[in-house]
Amino acid sequence: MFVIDCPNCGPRDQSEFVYGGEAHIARPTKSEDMTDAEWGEFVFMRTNTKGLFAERWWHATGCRKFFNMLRNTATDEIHAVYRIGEKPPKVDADLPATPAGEASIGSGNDAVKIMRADAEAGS
Amino acid sequence: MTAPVRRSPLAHRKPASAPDDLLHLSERAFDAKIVLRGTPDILGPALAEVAGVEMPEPTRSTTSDRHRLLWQSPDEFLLLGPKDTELALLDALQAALDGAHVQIVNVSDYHTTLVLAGPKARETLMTLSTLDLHPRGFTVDQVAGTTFGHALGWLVQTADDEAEGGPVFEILVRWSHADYLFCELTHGARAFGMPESKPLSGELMEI
Amino acid sequence: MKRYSALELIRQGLTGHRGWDRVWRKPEPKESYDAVIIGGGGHGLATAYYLAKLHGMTNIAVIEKGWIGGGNSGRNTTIIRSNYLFDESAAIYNHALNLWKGLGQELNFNIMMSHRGVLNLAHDEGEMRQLKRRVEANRLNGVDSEWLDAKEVKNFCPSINISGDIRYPVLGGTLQRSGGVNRHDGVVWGYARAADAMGVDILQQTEVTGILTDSGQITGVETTRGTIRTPKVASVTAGHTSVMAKMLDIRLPVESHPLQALVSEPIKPVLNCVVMSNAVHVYCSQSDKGELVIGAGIDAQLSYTQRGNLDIIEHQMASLMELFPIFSRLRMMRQWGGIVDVCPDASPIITKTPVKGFYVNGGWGTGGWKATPGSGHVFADLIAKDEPNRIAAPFTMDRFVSGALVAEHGAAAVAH
Amino acid sequence: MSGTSRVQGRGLVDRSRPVTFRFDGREIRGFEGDTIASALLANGEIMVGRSFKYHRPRGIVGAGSDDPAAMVQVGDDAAATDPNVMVTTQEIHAGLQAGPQNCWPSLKYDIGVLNDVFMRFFPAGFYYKTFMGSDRFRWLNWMTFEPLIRAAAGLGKAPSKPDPDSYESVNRHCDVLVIGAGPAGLAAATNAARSGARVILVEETPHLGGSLLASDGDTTTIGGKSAADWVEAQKQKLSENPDVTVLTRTTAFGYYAMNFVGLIQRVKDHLPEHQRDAKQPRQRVWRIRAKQVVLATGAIERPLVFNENDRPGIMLASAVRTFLHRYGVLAGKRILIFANNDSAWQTAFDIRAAGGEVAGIVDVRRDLDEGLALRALKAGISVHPRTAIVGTHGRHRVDSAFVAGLDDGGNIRGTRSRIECDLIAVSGGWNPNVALFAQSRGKLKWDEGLASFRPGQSWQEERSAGACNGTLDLADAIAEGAKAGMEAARAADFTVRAVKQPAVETDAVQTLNLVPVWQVPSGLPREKTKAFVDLQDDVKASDLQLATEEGYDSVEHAKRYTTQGMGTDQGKTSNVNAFGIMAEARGITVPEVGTTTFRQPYRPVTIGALGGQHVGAHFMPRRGTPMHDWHRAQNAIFEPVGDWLRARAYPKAGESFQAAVQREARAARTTAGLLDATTLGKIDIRGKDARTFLNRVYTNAWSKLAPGHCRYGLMLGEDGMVSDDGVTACIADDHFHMTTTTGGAASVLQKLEDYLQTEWPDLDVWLTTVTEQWAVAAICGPKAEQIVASIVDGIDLDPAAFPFMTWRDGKIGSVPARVFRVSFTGEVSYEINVPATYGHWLWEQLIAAGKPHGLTPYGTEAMHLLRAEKGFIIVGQETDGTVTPGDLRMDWAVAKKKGDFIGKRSLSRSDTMRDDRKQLVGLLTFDGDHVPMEGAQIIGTADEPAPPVPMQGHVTSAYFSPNLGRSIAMALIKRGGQRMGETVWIARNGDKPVPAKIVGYDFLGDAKGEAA
Repeated sequence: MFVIDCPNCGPRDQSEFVYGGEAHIARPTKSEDMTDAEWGEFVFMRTNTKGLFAERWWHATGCRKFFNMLRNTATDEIHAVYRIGEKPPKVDADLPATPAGEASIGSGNDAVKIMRADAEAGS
Repeated sequence: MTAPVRRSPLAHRKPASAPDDLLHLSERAFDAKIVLRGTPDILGPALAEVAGVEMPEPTRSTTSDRHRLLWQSPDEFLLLGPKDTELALLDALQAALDGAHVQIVNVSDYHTTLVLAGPKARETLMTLSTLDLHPRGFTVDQVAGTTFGHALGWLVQTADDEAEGGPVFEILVRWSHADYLFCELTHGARAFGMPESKPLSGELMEI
Repeated sequence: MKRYSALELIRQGLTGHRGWDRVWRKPEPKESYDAVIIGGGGHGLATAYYLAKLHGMTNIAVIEKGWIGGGNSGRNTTIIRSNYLFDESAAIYNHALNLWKGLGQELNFNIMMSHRGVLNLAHDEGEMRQLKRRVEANRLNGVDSEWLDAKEVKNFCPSINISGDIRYPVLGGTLQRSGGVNRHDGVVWGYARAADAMGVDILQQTEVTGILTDSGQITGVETTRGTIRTPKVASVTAGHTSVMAKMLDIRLPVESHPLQALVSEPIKPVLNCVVMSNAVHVYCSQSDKGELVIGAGIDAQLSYTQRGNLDIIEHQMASLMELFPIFSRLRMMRQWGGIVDVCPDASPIITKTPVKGFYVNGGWGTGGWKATPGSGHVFADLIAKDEPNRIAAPFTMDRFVSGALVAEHGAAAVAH
Repeated sequence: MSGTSRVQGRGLVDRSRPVTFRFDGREIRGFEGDTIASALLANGEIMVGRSFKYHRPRGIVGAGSDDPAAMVQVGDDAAATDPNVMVTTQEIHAGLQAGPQNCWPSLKYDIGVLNDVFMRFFPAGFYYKTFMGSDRFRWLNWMTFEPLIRAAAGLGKAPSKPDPDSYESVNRHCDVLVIGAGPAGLAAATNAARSGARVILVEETPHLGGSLLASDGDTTTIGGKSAADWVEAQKQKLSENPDVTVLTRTTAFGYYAMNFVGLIQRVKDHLPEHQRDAKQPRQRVWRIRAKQVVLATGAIERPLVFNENDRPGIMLASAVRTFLHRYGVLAGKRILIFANNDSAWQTAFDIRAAGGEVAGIVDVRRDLDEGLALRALKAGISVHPRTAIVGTHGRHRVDSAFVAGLDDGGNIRGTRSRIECDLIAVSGGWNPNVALFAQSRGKLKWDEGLASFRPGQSWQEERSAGACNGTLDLADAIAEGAKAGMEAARAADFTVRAVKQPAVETDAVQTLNLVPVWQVPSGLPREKTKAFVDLQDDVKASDLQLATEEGYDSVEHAKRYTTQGMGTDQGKTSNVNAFGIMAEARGITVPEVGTTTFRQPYRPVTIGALGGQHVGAHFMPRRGTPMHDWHRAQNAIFEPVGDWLRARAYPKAGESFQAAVQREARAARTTAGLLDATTLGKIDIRGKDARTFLNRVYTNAWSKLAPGHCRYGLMLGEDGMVSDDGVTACIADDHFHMTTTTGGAASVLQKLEDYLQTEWPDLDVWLTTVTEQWAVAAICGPKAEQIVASIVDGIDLDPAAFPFMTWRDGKIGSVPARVFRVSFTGEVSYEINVPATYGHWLWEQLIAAGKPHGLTPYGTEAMHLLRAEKGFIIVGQETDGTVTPGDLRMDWAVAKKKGDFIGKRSLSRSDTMRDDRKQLVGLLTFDGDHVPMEGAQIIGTADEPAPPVPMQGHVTSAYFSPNLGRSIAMALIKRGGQRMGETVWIARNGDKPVPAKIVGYDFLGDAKGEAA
């Protein structure tokens, strides 16, 4: 389970939180002017990013506040937590190295990766 | 009509203890409980005036003679007071905060309070809680809204290990989770000799 | 291709098993193909097989970044059923079920299709209503399905606990007798072998790094083994559907979540059918090897790590104890996770895209395995003809514009 | 036989405490501290079971949890029997019963051995090639053969009765978690603990010491102390530190994300029945959150793969040492050593020192260490360099080995000779135990010297020390452990000063000089060589080679095709050998082959323990209302509604459920009915923008609702589908009391908070849930007003003063009550809200006050019936996530002009605008006594044609209405709203469909005439 650093309550077990889906999808204010396709884009379409992903969480049992989190969905590494309305901070993350999004280490995909013989630990 | 009788969610449970004062578990029902939504700068003066409590820092609580104020979120606080004072508190707070962008809600009956005291309180809680309850991780007056197994509640530590009979933890738990949580706590404390209470069950479910 | 049979086994047994053919070749990528299928799972290989067999498209390649069957094909609990509520879903899943029936023989590869029956349990009034509705809809759609009361459930599956004092007592359930389980590796390998025999190139350890277009028309793919020319690219990359689509800047109504499963240590036969329960969140069967195969729930968060959280498993096991208290002393031997693409209506996407020649098959959520042959069959049709057939038509992307969803997640269990 | 193989003065078993247990029906004697394995070996027994596929005899190979196949069924109680228990880890106790599994009729004579006889026809994956049926013999398919195969497969048997034991899980946070209490782990734990950090040390066996317990304690000193004394001193240090927790008999089974580690503690399995504390669980799962982890999980010796290497009596060399030093048991009387490295030689020296007989050392290497050779010479041990075992003999236990020399190409040269022995101690080298490291998603690295994988690059906050890191030398392992412990403490923000680490002096062999041999040549053709890699699943080297030749050359394909490493041991001893054999078959290196995934759990974990205490009565909270006890006392029938238990009906003695529902529903319309409506969700909404907020979340308009008034609202998802409904009351201009469905309470609050916090933070609105603050008794019917009047003060109940859809504050006795004049039945109705602690009292007052008026409590079933008579929907029953307000023909509840609301735009999409959508209507069956099945499908013909049958919709609700004296139903039917008066047919599970007429759904209103 993740430990999520709630901006209000501090680090807590994931079981206290409810996942809130992709962040920064603003609800259109003039939906009546939108085509069905544009509206469908808002309601259904998601980037579903593999890699650094901005998402929302709700601290359901605690402060009951939504907040944003930057997580690498290829590795589950949490990089930043920030408040609703704020822009995602720039983070220095080990982003997916290949188009398929395989992280060089830490991904669950074919989890056991073997270091090249000439590689040294920490490299 | 008979005279009004208040009945707590755990009226059917007796306080439970483990031998040698290792642990005591009891219900303290009917505390006055008022939720206050608003920012501390607005709520602060009113609470100081009405209940004599200071605004707590995040994840902490403050106390006065008769009251405890729990931080629940940056704009949500829970005021605890003695039994049967909720209506008076409500009136006083409403008067003190008249016209402000606040919400004042009586939730005295929403929760009841489980009091868990004794040297084995932490270990017992850790059968259900994912919080770091080590004295270094959780201290007196600290507050957390969290899960206890499948129950939800607010945990506050009210006395430390040095206190007589301490440490003491209080859990505010909603009515419908109270019996479950009481039984889970006695179950978790079995190893210390606590008599185990089984959750009420046996409702007829079949036609 | 040397045919498999008991006789051949005996013949080979006498000569040290040195005469078996390779199950599939290990070809070098050609410069160009008539179509390229990205994703060597069950669906991708089935698509290739039917393209070759039914549409004569044998100059095609299946590109797999790892080893075939290594994604959700190798990670699911192999439950086969077709008792879906809506006509559209019943049509595609039942199409698949009918194909499953003779598939082992057709592929000359034992996929261990075991039609041992699938029970879906109801634990409250709302579920009863919903499941009875499903039984009737299934029956009228020609899908084998029947309602059992609690005693009949017990008769069919003696190891299940139907006592009235569990938290959510078993009130009854639906039974699809033709449902069951099969062997996931067998299916993948069987399709691969049969497709390969017709000339399909299976390119493993080959990753697609880019998809090439010219004026809105597919022209090829870039791979870790060079550029391949092709007018048609079909993505069948469950879990990674969005990642593939992103190469062409296409967004999909898909979110990828971890879905976990586990097996117990092998034991002698103790569970004779597949048991599924939504309210208690359990699905369970026993493999031919004797392991209990247990599916856990979906983790809420989006993740591509093929890893879920332990608390999901813990709750799953507590739930299992409700229905099967006799399993308590058995042991979890191995757990793993897959990535499921979930669509908002819990139905798949089988579609053309704004890029001509680019086809997407994904979003199967937890329902992908059981659809494998049906999915491959209709997807092959779409790729060959550039038009979805009757069965595939409801599952195009258009429904997210018009609103004509195929909302298979069923009724919310809400009541006053 | 007892004690014949015991070596005096060695081992941790307590010789003053003999223990008798039963194995395979016979009494076996051992001592406290023995495992089943050590006790059996002490009695000269080694065969314990049969293998999975070929039913070949299987004996004890390892001495711990790495043993591949020595499993038994423990206990013969139908409820508490345990299958697949490892004899090498199960401690013996009085009353213990163990028996072989997977054999019939007996261990020695097993009919399943036929599979062995026909082994040549059953290579890897043979079942993929047959049992498919043929055109002529379709029945010869999998369904025919599967039952036979299922019966033959599986190992032990599951209990047939529910588990009498209990389990629990507990949570702990710590600064440093040390896994493994061997020399490195002990050093790590003591050095981390010096910093003041909270340390948890986990040891799988009952004793701390690890490999030190498997060596001759007299020949090794650490810091001047004997190894045993050093271990004792570390133990003492740890036990004196209040911030240290030491857990023995505890296995770290899973390393999950963010340093969450699962431990399984076997609390009572080693104790006889009478010593098992009823207050303790059988097993306990520890859910550890560690800031830092030190892995000190040691190394696992790997066997050599040679012809006929699976006979009982072929054991790991390290296991022979462990049985000798830890249990005081010489596992054989004449022991042959077979190795490719130095470490196994220690076994020979130890056997000699213990007075045992060594049949010789067979070593495949050409260049042997001169010092070792000299030691062997001195000990009188014959050494056979450049020699291999090419075959073995012996029925249920090995009795001799055939050896032959090797040439420079590694092939057999010369003739075979026979060496008599009753035990072969083998060593193919050591595999660092990297399972947890790999689970943590660290990257492995190939170590040429070890010819194995070891930790390369860490991913989580963890470090490896000692043998699991590839450091086999004792002094180095201790130093590495100490360093890891201190580094971990520092990384967890503690300070600790480095101290001098103890000097180690030892005679024990510390070198390896390994020459990897993945498969020892036998000089025989492949098909005649029975060289087993995975002893549990009967995977032979030839199976792996066949898999490679057939094209299953990916390591994962080969694993799945052959089932290599897929047994309960997950290939702990066998996987690296398998990778080596695959590499040779493919002509590539082992790291190029890679490894299979190391999956949790490291060792199988009891399912019940994972469920913990949250089973049975503790499974999920049974949420009840303040009136719950009253309902129970009335013998109400309950139903689960989400987490709640609600009274469904109150049958009287001798009354059927259906009759009770009819009686209750009749009373509600003729006299008065009383419903416990407490479970409805309630949200207090306050703020100057509350109306704007309501306008946006409900489909209808809220701008003009005056204080004191209530309004019904529908809530949609952004997809336009109905998701919840309820009545909201205006308390004051800026203050509302919203109700939601019972099941929707939590999700509605979350959704409202979501919009408020993330989309509309500019709105001044606060939300607080008050669901459980209020107990709600809903009283309805002609006598309701009279009854309420008799107990409520301060409210003028005259309909003119207190009209429908308003609310008033009043008092019942001294208790403040809020009364809503709303109705879910169509009758005059009052929903009385009091603070929850007065709920039970209120209910009793109403029952007493209503008694003279025939007040009847009714449950949720009658409630459903009553609302259906009036044509009120239930979200989740009339809706299923595909239904718009228009489909419900509730357009009156949608304000088109008020501006945007959640889901509004979706209502004008092409599909939601279709005029042939299913719409909610009433249905009256021609036969008024026939109540359709809820969920039944609507068709257009009087007879049911063959499938597929076009379906027009389905029955959402159906009841026999006592008030109309006939059945009523609601249904969603294509274009239903435009088809009033039409006849449709309700399909009936193949029986003749029932005709019914489409009518309006208010059976007390517009459809009343039709129903009459």
